[in-house]
Amino acid sequence: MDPNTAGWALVVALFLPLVGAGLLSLMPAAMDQQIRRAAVVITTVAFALVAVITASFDYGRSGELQFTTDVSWITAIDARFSLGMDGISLPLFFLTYLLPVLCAIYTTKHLPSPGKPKAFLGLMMVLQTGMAGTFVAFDLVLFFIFFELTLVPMFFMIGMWGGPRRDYASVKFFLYTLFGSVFMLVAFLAIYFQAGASTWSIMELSEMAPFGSSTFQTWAFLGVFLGFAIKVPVWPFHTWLPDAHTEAPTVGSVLLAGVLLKMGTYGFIRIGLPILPEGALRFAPLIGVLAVIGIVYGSLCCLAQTDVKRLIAFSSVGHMGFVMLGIAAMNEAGIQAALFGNIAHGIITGMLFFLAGSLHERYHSREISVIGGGMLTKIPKYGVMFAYVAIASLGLPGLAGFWGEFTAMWAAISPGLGLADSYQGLYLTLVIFAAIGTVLTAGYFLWLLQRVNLGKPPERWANEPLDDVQAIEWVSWTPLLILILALGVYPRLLFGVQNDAVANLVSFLG
Amino acid sequence: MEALLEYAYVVVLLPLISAAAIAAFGKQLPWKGAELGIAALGIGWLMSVGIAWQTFMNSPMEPVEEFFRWSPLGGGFVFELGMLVDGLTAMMLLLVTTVSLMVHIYSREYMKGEVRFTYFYAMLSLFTFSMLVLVIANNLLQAVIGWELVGLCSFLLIGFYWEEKSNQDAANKAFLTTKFGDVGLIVGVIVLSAGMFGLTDTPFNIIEINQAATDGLLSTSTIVLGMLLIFLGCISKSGQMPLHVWLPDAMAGPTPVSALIHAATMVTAGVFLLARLFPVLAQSALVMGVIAIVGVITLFFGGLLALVQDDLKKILAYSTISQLGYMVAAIGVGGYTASIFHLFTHGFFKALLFLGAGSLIHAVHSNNISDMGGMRKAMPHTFWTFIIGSLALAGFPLTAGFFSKDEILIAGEIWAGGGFLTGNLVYWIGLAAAGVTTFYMARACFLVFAGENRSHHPPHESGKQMVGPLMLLAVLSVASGYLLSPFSPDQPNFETWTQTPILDGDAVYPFTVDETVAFGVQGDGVIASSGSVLAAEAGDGPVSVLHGVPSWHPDLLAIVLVIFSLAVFLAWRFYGKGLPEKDPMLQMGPVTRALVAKYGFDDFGYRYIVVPVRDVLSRWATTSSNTYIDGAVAGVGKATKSAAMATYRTIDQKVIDGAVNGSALSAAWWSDRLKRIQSGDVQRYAGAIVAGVIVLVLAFAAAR
Amino acid sequence: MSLIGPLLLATFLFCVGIYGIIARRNAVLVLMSVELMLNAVNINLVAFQNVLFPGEEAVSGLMFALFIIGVAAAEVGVGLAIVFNMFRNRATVNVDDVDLMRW
Amino acid sequence: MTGLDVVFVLVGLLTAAGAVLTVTSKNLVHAALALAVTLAGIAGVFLVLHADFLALVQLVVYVGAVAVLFLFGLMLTRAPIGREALDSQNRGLALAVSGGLFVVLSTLIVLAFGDVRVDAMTGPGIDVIGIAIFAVWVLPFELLSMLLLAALIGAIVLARREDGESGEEAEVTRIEVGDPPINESDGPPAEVAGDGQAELPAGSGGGGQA
Repeated sequence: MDPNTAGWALVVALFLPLVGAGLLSLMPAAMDQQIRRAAVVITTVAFALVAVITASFDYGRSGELQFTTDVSWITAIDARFSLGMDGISLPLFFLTYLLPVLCAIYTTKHLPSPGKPKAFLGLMMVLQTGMAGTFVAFDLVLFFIFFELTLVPMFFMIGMWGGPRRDYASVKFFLYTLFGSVFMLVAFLAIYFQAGASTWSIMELSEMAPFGSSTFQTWAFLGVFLGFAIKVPVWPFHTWLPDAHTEAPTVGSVLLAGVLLKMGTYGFIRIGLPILPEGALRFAPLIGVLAVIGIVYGSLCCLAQTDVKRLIAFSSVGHMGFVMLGIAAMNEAGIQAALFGNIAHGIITGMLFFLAGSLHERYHSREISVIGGGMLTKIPKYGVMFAYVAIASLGLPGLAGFWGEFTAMWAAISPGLGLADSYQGLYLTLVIFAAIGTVLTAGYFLWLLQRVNLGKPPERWANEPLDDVQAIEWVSWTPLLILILALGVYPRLLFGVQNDAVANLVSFLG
Repeated sequence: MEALLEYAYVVVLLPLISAAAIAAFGKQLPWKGAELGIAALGIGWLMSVGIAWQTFMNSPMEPVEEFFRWSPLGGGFVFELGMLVDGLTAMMLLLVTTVSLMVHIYSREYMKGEVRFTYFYAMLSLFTFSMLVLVIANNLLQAVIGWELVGLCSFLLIGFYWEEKSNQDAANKAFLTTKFGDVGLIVGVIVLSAGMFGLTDTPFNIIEINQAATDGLLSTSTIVLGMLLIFLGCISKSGQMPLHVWLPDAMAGPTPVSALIHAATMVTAGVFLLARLFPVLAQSALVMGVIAIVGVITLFFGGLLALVQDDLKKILAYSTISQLGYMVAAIGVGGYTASIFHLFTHGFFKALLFLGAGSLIHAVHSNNISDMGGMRKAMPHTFWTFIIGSLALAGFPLTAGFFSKDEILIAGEIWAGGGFLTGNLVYWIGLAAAGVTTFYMARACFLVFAGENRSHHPPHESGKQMVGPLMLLAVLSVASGYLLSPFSPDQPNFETWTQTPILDGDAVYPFTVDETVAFGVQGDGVIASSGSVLAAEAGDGPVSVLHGVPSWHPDLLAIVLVIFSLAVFLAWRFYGKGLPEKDPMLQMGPVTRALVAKYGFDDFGYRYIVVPVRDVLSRWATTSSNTYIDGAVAGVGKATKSAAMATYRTIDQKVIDGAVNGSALSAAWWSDRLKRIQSGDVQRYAGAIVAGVIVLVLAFAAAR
Repeated sequence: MSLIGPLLLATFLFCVGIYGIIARRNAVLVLMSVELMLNAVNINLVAFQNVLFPGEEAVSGLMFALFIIGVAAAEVGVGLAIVFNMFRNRATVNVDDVDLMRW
Repeated sequence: MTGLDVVFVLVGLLTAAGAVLTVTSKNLVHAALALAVTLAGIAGVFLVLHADFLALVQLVVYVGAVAVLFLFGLMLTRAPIGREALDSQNRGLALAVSGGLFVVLSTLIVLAFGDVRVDAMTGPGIDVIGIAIFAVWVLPFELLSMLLLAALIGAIVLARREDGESGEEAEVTRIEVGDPPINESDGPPAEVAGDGQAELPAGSGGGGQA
């Protein structure tokens, strides 16, 4: 497959899940098992195609767009159907196709009430198309459509298959993120008209930048910032996240943490920075401060949690803080760190949510005090797995979590674009507090492990037959476990792929 | 042989392979995986010996550096994965593999029958791998990686008996305390590497950083800030005051672990890193002053704590803290060679002591010296080896500890001669602490080996697999000192072995009197810039951290002997006849009462020297350690928890979330009122439309 | 003759139509009022045809008026049908009884 | 003040009076007749403005067809007669906005076009109009025919009774204002009953099924 001409492959891969969702909807609802298996097949086929795309991607030119499609679409407003993929998009795109396969496999055995696998898996595939499209759309209108397309399936996933407070959580999720999107859309329109009302192309706009007055840059970036910051979420816009995560079904949480949040940071990197460099520069210190508050604050909140899943959700706030710190550094290393942190968090936290879901199925509760410890004795394989992922999440070197965190701090010590001259002290302070955040992170994860993993199992569970890791769980989790280690040991897997693309992107910043 | 240096990384990889292999199929093997660990470490040890020999015989030699450009990090910078083999690395490789091999062999008998025997061996190998990653690193980022992995392994091993809450707490405490120090380390490394931007595309490379520092390419603020932060990491990892609190608690792990991690290798990581970056920190008098003062405080007060312990392992733990204080203090007074020489010898004799202690504990099933006694007859091998280790630790002449500790004191003396007060501090407090060390070791030895057997188990000598390592380590505890002794002044010796070319330049200690006066570490007078006293004292060439051919120092020898005898004598006085009814160490009456209670000439020294030290200072040290410093750590933990609770409950749930809900509610309120406009009466709508038209028409007309 | 004569007449009819739409309850009367307004517009169009294209071939004003008459016829047809339907379903033709669109 | 002006004023006054009567009459039929007068008056205005063809169309379509249609509409809806029955409570509002609009518009018109004259000329002949319709405006013209067809069909569909539906039944099933929406769970049985009645002659089998 020639990456220069095979734009069709990307289009096919992108809409395959959507078509798959349509096919699923044609199957009679009574064929419960067949539906679940069909979903596995469809997602696997899509993943296989993406794997072929990944394999044939020209890594020597990862800074340029490949697999491009660019056809006229809505001529009245100059919107084009413009797809493409570079080193920044590729890893996220890959992840977007890997996780649904695992989720589909997981769903063959585990599906919360009220069942209905047809609707559930169909929604998941629609969601997949939305997420994947966000990462390969190179037209602002198209980007926005894919970006918003994800809201609806996720809303229904939480609202129908969620926990006891699902109505509240789903509505909050939907409204909160939609609220941000409105400002983002306004900012997109402002960008379009300010740039001469002739193109929505992200690449052309990036090359045109900076345009418009300083006031325009500030306000436009504010709009973009609100849209993406709520999605990420940046402190103090994070309150939807714990609720959504806590109530969402396991698969929903995995996809939410694994891919959906990444759309926010991807948007910052792909749109916010190159198109509005002056606005971004003005906001960078603020983003940095909010990021670090998020790190420390998220960790503090984690310490206070009693629900495992909610704790993991809050840990996302802290981890995404590191990603945002990388963006706030406004240099190549920072963006590399942000992208690495993105993927690493997606894999690790996605895995943690899988584990939390299984925890609930075994103990019928996620309260730490109810579980009461002793998992290492009671279900040793599961306990080891839990410890492994938790330790990866706290940023141990050699596992994926480390590189995003360390590189973000490293990049922030000498921020780019002249920030180093005016904000040197601020950024040093940020780095120190971020580092203290890592201690707090270690603190709450170790405390969590101590309370659920170590010690002796309490009496109520001692004689209860609890399954250790089941076969289906092995199948759906092993790829993630391997990725955690592989990325930690060999960070070039990501850094190398992204390097040229990030350099290219930073060149737009001036 | 030359090629061996190129393959030094194999030494690092072997334990990793064995750890993975043990974890994968160790349980199916006849020795439950132990043989894999022992084999891997055995090969690694042989290679290390070869490497050490190679580097030693060719010393001083250029370092061998090899690396992969492992990953780009953005901005054109590269993370290397590589190895830097010079004398210092070779020395550490030798030390780590030796002790680790001994521990591997020893543990097979010691841990026999443990439920998680295989897991234990996997962790031991993994730990060894981590430490070797740190040791062989050619760049600071790789060192950080090794450093953190070491911390994790230590967490896993301290919490080995994780059914008990106290062990879990100890493991968490160790990990978190050292992790706190890691904040300093990581930020420090970041600061240093930021100073390298623009000079190189490999900003973490240790050789390049050292070179840049000595060439004056790094700004003073970078050096001071970076090194002080890195030193914070060393404080926590190497058990310096006030972050030493985790180390005694870490004795909750199995005894071989204590030997490997908390005595011989892991805790020396901090000192090792300081030695690695010595050319950088030597650029600033402030940094050196801080290091020296922290070291002095630790070596003295850490040692005092050991006086009142009943747990044998805790005595050894506190002695470790004290000895690490010596090493750190030596770095702070320019005693590069002295520091790592002590690190080297201390590794052997402290491992010996811990393994000996393990042998005793194995026999009597208790950690407490009050439960032992009379072990000399029952366990002759353990007895002799333990005594040799104790003598080395106490710095008895002609043992390894004597040569290395004296090097430190002489380094202090030379530094003092350069006009720095810290030199005097190290010299005198170091001497005093040596007395304390001698005393508590003598106390332990007497209580354990002399007198009647107080244990509830009939003691028995340990098996060959435990005694063998003890013997070998005992030999090394004596022999390793002769690498740098006046008996063998010829080169090569330890000094040339660990010397790096960069240390031989003129650029070390560029600071002048003015600067040092400003930092308040200047004593009376003499400069240390480009001439001088250092050179004069050392008796050779340019200013250098090295002081040349080792020589006898009769004055020091005399003092050391006196202190040693005095301390042993005192210990014998108290404990020579077995456990006293009331252990004087535990009778902490006021000084006056102690004065009255003692008679005779011997009591004079006891009254005016021992009592204040033992009854006041040591208690104060113990209390401050346990109540204040420990309490502060706990308090910070509690405060954090309550702050977390408070933050979550008030700010997050009420203020921030409240604002979100509030906006929704206000929208609902307004809509409830505004909806009444929608009367459903179409005609009213039409009227409203026309009214709007009128307004618009007027507006447009007005605009014209 | 003066242009403002037809224009004022058109305006008057238009406003009377508006009055009828708002003030009348009977749906048929409302429709009648709509017719008044449409016719007012036609007067305007014809008047301006005379001003803008006097004696020319262009007949845009007339054409528009013609089309409006056609559309108005269609509108009356459909509108009355709707009124019948409403009458059949609710037994009333009063527009203020039909307020399903209220909150 | 030409003769044409005089004619225009007379015709205009007639038209205006008819219009006022249309919206104020208490009798529905009177209102419809007044509308017819108004529309005829407008035809006269067209004549004065030299739009002969349009005047004819106005007479044929409006006075001939639309006005009659309205009369039919009034008959079929059995509308009550009287001021209260014909006028809503919005008379004040109606007067205010229509009066206001008239004042504003007429002021503006006088200000803008006060001095424009429409001088005597002949309007375009029928031949010109014919050519215009079938050469220049043919597409809109055809579309208009489509529209009329659609309106025809739409009017038939809307006005036609459902099969088996009688006026009395319609009154029973109509939705009262403010009624709660029909409960979903009650929906299916009601439908079944309705279907049954549709298939069978009223009164014969419907009772048995219900």
